[in-house]
Amino acid sequence: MNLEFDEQDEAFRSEVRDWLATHAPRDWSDWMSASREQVMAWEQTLAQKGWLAPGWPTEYGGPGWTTTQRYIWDEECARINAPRPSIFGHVMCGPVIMAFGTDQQKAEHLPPIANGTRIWCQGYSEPGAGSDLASLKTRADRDGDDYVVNGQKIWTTWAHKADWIFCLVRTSREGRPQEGVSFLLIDLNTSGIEIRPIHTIDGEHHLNEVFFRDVRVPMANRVGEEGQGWTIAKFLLNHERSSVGGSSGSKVALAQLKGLIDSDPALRDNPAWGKRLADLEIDLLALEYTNLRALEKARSGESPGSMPSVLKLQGTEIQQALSELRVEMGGYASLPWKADPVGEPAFATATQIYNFGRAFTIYGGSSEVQKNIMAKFALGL
Amino acid sequence: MNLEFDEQDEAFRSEVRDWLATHAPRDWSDWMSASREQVMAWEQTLAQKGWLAPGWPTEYGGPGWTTTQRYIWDEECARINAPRPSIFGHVMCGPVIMAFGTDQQKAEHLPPIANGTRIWCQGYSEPGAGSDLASLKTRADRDGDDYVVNGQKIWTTWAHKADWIFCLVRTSREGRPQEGVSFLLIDLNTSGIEIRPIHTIDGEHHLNEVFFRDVRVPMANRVGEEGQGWTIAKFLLNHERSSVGGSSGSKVALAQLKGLIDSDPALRDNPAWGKRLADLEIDLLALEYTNLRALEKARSGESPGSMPSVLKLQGTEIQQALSELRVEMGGYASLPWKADPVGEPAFATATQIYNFGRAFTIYGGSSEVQKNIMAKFALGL
Amino acid sequence: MDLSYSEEQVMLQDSVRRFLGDHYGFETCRRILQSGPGYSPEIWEQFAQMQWLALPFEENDGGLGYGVTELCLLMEEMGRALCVEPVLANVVLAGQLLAMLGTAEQKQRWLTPLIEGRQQISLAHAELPGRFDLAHCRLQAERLEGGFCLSGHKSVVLNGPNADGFVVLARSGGGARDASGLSLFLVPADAPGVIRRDYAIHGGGTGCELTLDQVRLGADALLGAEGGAFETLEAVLDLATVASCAEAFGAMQALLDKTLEYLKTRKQFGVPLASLQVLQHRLVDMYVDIEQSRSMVLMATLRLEGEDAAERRRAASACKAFVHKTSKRLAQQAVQLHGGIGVTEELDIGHYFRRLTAFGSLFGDREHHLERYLGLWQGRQKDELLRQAV
Amino acid sequence: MDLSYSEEQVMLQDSVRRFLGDHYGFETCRRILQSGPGYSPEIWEQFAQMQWLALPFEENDGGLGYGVTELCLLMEEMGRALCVEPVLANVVLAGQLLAMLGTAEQKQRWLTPLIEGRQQISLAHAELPGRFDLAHCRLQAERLEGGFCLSGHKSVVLNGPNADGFVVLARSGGGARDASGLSLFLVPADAPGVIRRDYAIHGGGTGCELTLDQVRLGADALLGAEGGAFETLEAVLDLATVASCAEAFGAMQALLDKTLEYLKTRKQFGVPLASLQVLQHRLVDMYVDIEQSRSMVLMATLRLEGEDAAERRRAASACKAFVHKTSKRLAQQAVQLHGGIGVTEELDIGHYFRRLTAFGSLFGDREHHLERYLGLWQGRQKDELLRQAV
Repeated sequence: MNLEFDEQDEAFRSEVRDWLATHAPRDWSDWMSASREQVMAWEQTLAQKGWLAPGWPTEYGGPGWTTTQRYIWDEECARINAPRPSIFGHVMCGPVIMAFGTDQQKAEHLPPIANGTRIWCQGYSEPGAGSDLASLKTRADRDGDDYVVNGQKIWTTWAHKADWIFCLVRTSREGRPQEGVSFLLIDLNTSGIEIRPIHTIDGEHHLNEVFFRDVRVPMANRVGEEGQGWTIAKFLLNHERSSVGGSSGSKVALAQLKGLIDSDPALRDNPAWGKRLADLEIDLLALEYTNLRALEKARSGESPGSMPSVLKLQGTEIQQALSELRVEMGGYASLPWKADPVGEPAFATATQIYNFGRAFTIYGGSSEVQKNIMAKFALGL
Repeated sequence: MNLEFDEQDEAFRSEVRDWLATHAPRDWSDWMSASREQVMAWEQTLAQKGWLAPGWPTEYGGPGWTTTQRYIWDEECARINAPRPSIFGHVMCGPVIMAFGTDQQKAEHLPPIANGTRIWCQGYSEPGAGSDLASLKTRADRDGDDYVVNGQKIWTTWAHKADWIFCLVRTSREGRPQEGVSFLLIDLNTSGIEIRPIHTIDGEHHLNEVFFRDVRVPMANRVGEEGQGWTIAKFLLNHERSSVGGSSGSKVALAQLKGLIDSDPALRDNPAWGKRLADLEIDLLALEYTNLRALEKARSGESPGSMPSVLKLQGTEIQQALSELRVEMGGYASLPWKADPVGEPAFATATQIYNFGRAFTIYGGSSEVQKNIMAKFALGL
Repeated sequence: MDLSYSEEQVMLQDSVRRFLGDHYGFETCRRILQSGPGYSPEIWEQFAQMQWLALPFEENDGGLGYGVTELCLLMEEMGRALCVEPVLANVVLAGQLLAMLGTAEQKQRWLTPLIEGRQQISLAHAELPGRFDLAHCRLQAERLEGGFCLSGHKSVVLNGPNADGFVVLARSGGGARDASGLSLFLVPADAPGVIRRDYAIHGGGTGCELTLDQVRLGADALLGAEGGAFETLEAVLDLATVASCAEAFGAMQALLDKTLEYLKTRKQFGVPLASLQVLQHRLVDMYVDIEQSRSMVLMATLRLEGEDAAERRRAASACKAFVHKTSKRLAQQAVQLHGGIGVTEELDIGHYFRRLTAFGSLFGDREHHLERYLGLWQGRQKDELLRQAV
Repeated sequence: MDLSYSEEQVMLQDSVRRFLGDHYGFETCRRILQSGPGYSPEIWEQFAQMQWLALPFEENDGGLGYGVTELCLLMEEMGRALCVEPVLANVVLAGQLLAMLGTAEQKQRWLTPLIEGRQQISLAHAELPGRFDLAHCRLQAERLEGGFCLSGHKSVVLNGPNADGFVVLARSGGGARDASGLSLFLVPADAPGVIRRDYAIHGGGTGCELTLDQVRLGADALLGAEGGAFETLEAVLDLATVASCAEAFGAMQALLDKTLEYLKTRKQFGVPLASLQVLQHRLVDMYVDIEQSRSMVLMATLRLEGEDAAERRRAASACKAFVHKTSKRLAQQAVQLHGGIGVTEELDIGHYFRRLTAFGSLFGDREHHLERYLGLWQGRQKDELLRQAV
C-alpha cells in the first residue's frame, strides 16, 4: 500500500498539465450552464486527444487509463477548473451500451459518444414518481417492428440541447412493477416529441419536461431484453452516483473560497470562516479516499458494494455545504439577484449555485433513497 | 404583553434571595447524587417555609405562586445553584393524587409530600419494554381486598433511598393493552420487594431494579379506577416532561462554563469555545420562553398541547450539549476517572456528567418517542 | 410579566392575515416580482389606507403609536404571505430614523408622506468592506459653507430603486471603523451627483448600489447630531433585525403548513409520504424549530419594548443568531421533502426558500450576531468601550 | 499508488483479531479494568512474545521493521476488542522517541527491555495550562556539573503508574511557549524527587500526575540534542494521533456491529427495532461515518509512511479532526439506540462509549486539530515560523 506516484505517473501528469494549459476553455467551466456549441467544441477537442471518456477501454476509443492516471487527470482538471464533459453520454449511456447493447448498437452509438458529436440526455423521472422508478407510466407498445411510445418524462436535464434520449419505458403491465420496464434509445428528432422548459429556483433553464405522443421507436433501439430495464437502471445508477459524488467540482469551489478568505480581511480575521472551510476540506479528503477505494475495487473487478451510495450522499452534502458557505461568506454581496457583481464576482452567483444545489440531494436517487438502499444492501435490514 | 416585574414581584425576589442565602445547602446541589438525609433535611426546610412544591395550590400546602413568581423562584435558585427537591413526590405523584385520588389517599399521602417527610420513586419501565409502556407485564391480581403484585421494574431512580413507589401494573389482560393497566401506590417496606442496584456508565448507583414477589397491596392504594392507569400515566408524563426539560440546571452549568472560559486564557483566547457556549445560551433562552409560554397556558387553563414534548426534547439536548462542551473544554483535565481534580475541579466530574447525561434523551420517554408523539398530536400524522 | 397578546393585537394580526389572504396569493406575488418596481403600488396604497405604514410612529407624527409587538405581528403575516412590499425599508429603517432624529421640518418633508404612502425613503448605510459592522463607513461628509458635500459609495440599498430620498450614513470625523464621527444625511434621489445602479434582490424586493459624487446638501440635510449617529442607527437596526426575524418566522410557518399538506397527499411507493417515519420526524424537527423560534421572536419583541439598550442588543443578536439557524435548516428541509417540484420556479416553496436565504444575510448573519452576542458577554463591544470613553 | 493491503498485512490483522477474540472478551476487559495495574501483565507478556511490541522498530533495534500501516492495523484490532494494554504509551510514545533519538547505550538500557515486554516507559510531556500546545512547557531543566536538575510538574502521564521510567519534556531554554529550547530526559521512576499521583483514565488504562522535585540526572539522561526536541516530539505525537484514530476506528466498527445486532433482535411495540425507518437511517449514518473514517485513517496512514513533514502534519490533524467528529456522534448514537441498557456498566456499549470519549481529548481534540490544520493552510504554524527563523 502506498501513495507514491512513479516516474511514468509524473510524466503523465506533465503531459496532462501541458495539454490542458493550451486546450482547456477559459471562458466557461460548467457544462450545465454552457451552450451546446461550447460543450461540443470542448468534447471534440478532448475526443481528438482520446481523453473524452476516461473510464472507457481502448477498444471503444477510451484512453485505457489506470486508477492512478484517472486520479491525476481529475486532480489536474480541478486545479485549473477545466470543464468536465457532460455525463449522459460517456458516463451513463455508453457503459450501458457496452454492457448490454448489440453489436449494431455499439457500432451506431459508441463512436458518436467517443467523438463528442452526439449529446445525450436521460429520461427516467416521471411526474408524481419521484425516486420511485418502478411506478413509471410511460408506455411503449409494440406495433410491427416499432414501439409506440406515449407518456411524459420530467426533470430531464439538457433535453433542449440534446440529440438523443435514453429512457425507461413500460413494455408490460404484468408481474411485479419492475419486471415490465425496458430501456429505449430515442432520437429526439422523431416526430411526436415535445420539450417544455422547467425553470428552477436559480432562475435558469437546465431541466425540461419531455412529452411523447405516439412516438415510433424501432425495436432495434431497445437495449437488452424486454423487461430488463430495471437491471440496466440499477447498473446505471451506480455509475451515475459515483460520478455525481465526484469531488472535483467541490475541489474547485473549495480553492476559490480559500482564495476569497485569504484576500478579504473581514473574512480572514474571523477564524470561524476558515474553520468551516477547513472542516469541509477535510470532509472532502475523506470522500476523495472513499472514491479512490471505489476505483480500486472497480479496477480489481470487485463489486463496489454500497460505495456509490456513500459517494452520492456525502458528495452532494459537501457540495451543498460549500454553496451555503459561499452565500454566507458573501454577506450583502450575495443579495443582488442576477445582477452585475457587487464586490467579488464569486459572490454574484452564490445564491444561484446554492439554490440549484438543493436539487443535488433530490435527483439521481434522493438522499433518503440512498439511505434506504444502504439499509438494505449494506446493513441487511 | 410585557416582561416587566412589578413592585410586588421585586419584593418577592428579595424575599426569595434573602431566604435562599441563609437556608440553601452549600455542600451539595444535585439531589440525584446526594444522600437521603441531605435531601430530606433540605426538603423539610423548604416545607417549613411552604416552598417545597411550587406548583401546588395552597389548599394542599403549596405556595399558590403566580407564573411570574415561579419564574423568579427558578431564576433565584439557578443563580446560586440551590438544590432542587426530588421530583417524584411533589412534581409527579402529588399532582396525580390531587387529580385522581380519593379523599383518603389525599389525606394520607399529600401531607408527607408537602412536609418533605416521605420520599417517592417511580415504577414505570420494565425489562425489554423501553419506552413502550403499554407492553408492561407486572401483574396485580385481586385477592380479597388486596392486589397481589408480581413482576419487575427497572431503571427505578432512587428506589434504594425511597419510602414509597408508584407503579403501573397490569390488572387485566383483556381489551387493548393500555386498557388493562392500573396505577398503584406501594410501600417499599412491604414484604416481597427486593431492590437491586444498577450501576450506570458514570460509575455511580442512581438506578435500580425492583422485584415484586407476591407483594400484597391494599386495593385502597389504587389511584383512579381499575384500568385507568394509562390515562394517569399520560397526565403524569406531561408533568414529568415539563420538569425534566426545565432549564435551571442548564443555566447553572452555563454560568459555570462561562466562568471557566473567562478565567482560562487558553479557552478565552480561542473564540470557538465562547461561541459554542453563546450558541447554547441562546438555545436555552428560546427554551426558557417556551417554558414561560407553557406556564402561561397552564395558568389560563389551556392544554399545553405538545409543549411538554418540545421542552423535554430540547431541554435534554441542551443538557447533553453542555456536558459535551464541559468534557471538551477540560481537555486533558477531563481524562482522570473519579480522581482528585487535575486542574479545575469543574472538569473532574465532566465525563461522569456527560456519561450519565446520555440517559436524559432515553428516559421519561425517549427523544424518538417524543417525536412520535408530536408527529401524532401536533401534526396529526 | 404577561405573555399573551391583547385583544387588539390579535385583531390586528387577523385583519392583516385576512387582507393578505384575500389580496396576496402566490400568483399575485410572482406577477409583482416580475413587474418593474418589484412591488405593487396599488397594494402599497392599501397598506397606507389601512394605516399599517403608520403603526409604529407616534401620534404626534401622524402614527398610531403602536409598539414593537404590533410591528412584528404585521411582519410575521407579511412573511407568511410572501409579501414583498417595502415595509422594512420605509417604515422600519428610514422611518424610525426620521421619527427618532428628525426636526419638525424634516418630518413634515419626509416622514408624513412616507406614512401616507406618497413617498418612499431608503436607508443607505452598508459598505461591503465593513461586512456587517455598523461603525464601518468611508463615505465622506465634508462641511461646506452653509452645508455639506458627500462623496462615496453605498452597497445594497434596500428598495433604493423606488426611493424618493435616501438617509445616508456618512463619516464626518474619525477613522473608517470608528463608532464616533458618523452622521446621517437626507439626500433627495434626484440631487445632482446621485448615481444608482438598480437590481432585484434575491428572494424579492429591489436594491441598488448608490454612488454619491460630490453631492451638495444644505445644512438642513443633517439628520440628528453631527458625529452622533451610531447609537440611534444601531437601535434602529436592532429593531429591523427583530422585525425581519418575525417576517422569517411567518415564512417558516407557511413552509411547514405547505410541506405537511404536500406529504399528506403525495404518494410514493404506494403510501402517502407522510406515513414514513423518517419524514414524520423531519416534520417534527421543523415543528420544534417553529415553536422555539416563536419563543425567541416573542422574547426579542418584548425586550425591545423595554428601554435597556444592553438588553436590546443581546436580544436582537440572540434572536437573529437563532432564527437564522432554524430558518435555514427548515427551508432546506421543506425543499428536500418536496423533492423535484420544490426546486422549480412554479411552486411557492422555492420562493419562500429564497426569501429565507436572503433574510439570513440581512443586517448581519448568524456568525456576526453570535460574535456580537459573545462580545456583549465579554464586555468587548465596541460601543460599550466608546461609551466608557465618552 | 496502491491502496490494497499486502497479504502479510492481512495476515497480521487476522492474527491479532483471532488472538484478541480468543483471549480478550468483554468480561476479561472488565476484570482487567478493576485490577490494580489496569492492564494484564499476562496478556502483555503474550503481546511481547508475539512480537507485537516490536512491530514498528527497526531490525537493528530488535524490532520487526514494519511501518505505520501495520501499527495501525494492530491498533484498529485493539480498539475493536476494547483492549486496554498500554501499546500506545510504550510502543508509540516513549518507544518511538527512544528509537529516533536514543544512543546505543540508551536503547540498550531502555528500548530493548520495552520491546521485550520486561519494562515500561511513559512519556510525560503535557502541562495543563498549555492545553494541547506541544511547545508549551514550564518544567525546567537546569544544567549542573556533570548533568541536569529537573523541577516541575506534568499532567496526565499515560500509563504512568506502570512505568519503570519516564521520557520527560523539559525546558532548557526559551520562554514557556517557545518551540525551541525543549529537551527530553530519561528519568527512572525511582529517582529521588520523582513523585506520582496515580489514577485511572476515563475509558480504560491509567495515568498519573508527575512532580519532579529537583531530580538530579547524569549527562547520559539527555535524549537527543539539548534544546532540539520539538520536531521529533511533534512527529511522534502525529504518529500517536493517527494510531489512536485507528484504535477509535476499530471501536466504531464494533459499536455498529453490536448496535445492528441488538436492533435486529430487540422488539418494541411489537416489531423489531431494526424495522423502524428512523432507526434504519440512523444505522446508515453510522455506516457512512465508518466508511468515511476508514478512508480517512487510510489516508493518514499512507501519508505518515512518507517523508514529508508538512504532509504528515496536515494528514494527522485532518484525521483527528474528522474521526473525533464521527466517533463522537457514532458513540452517542450507539448508546441512544440501545436505550436504557446502553447506559449501564454491565454492557460493553457504555465502555466503548467511554473509550471513544477519552480518545477525543487525547493528543488534541477536534478544535485543536482544526485550528492547527487551518494554521498549516495559512502558513502560520509556529514551527514553520521557527524553521524560517533558524
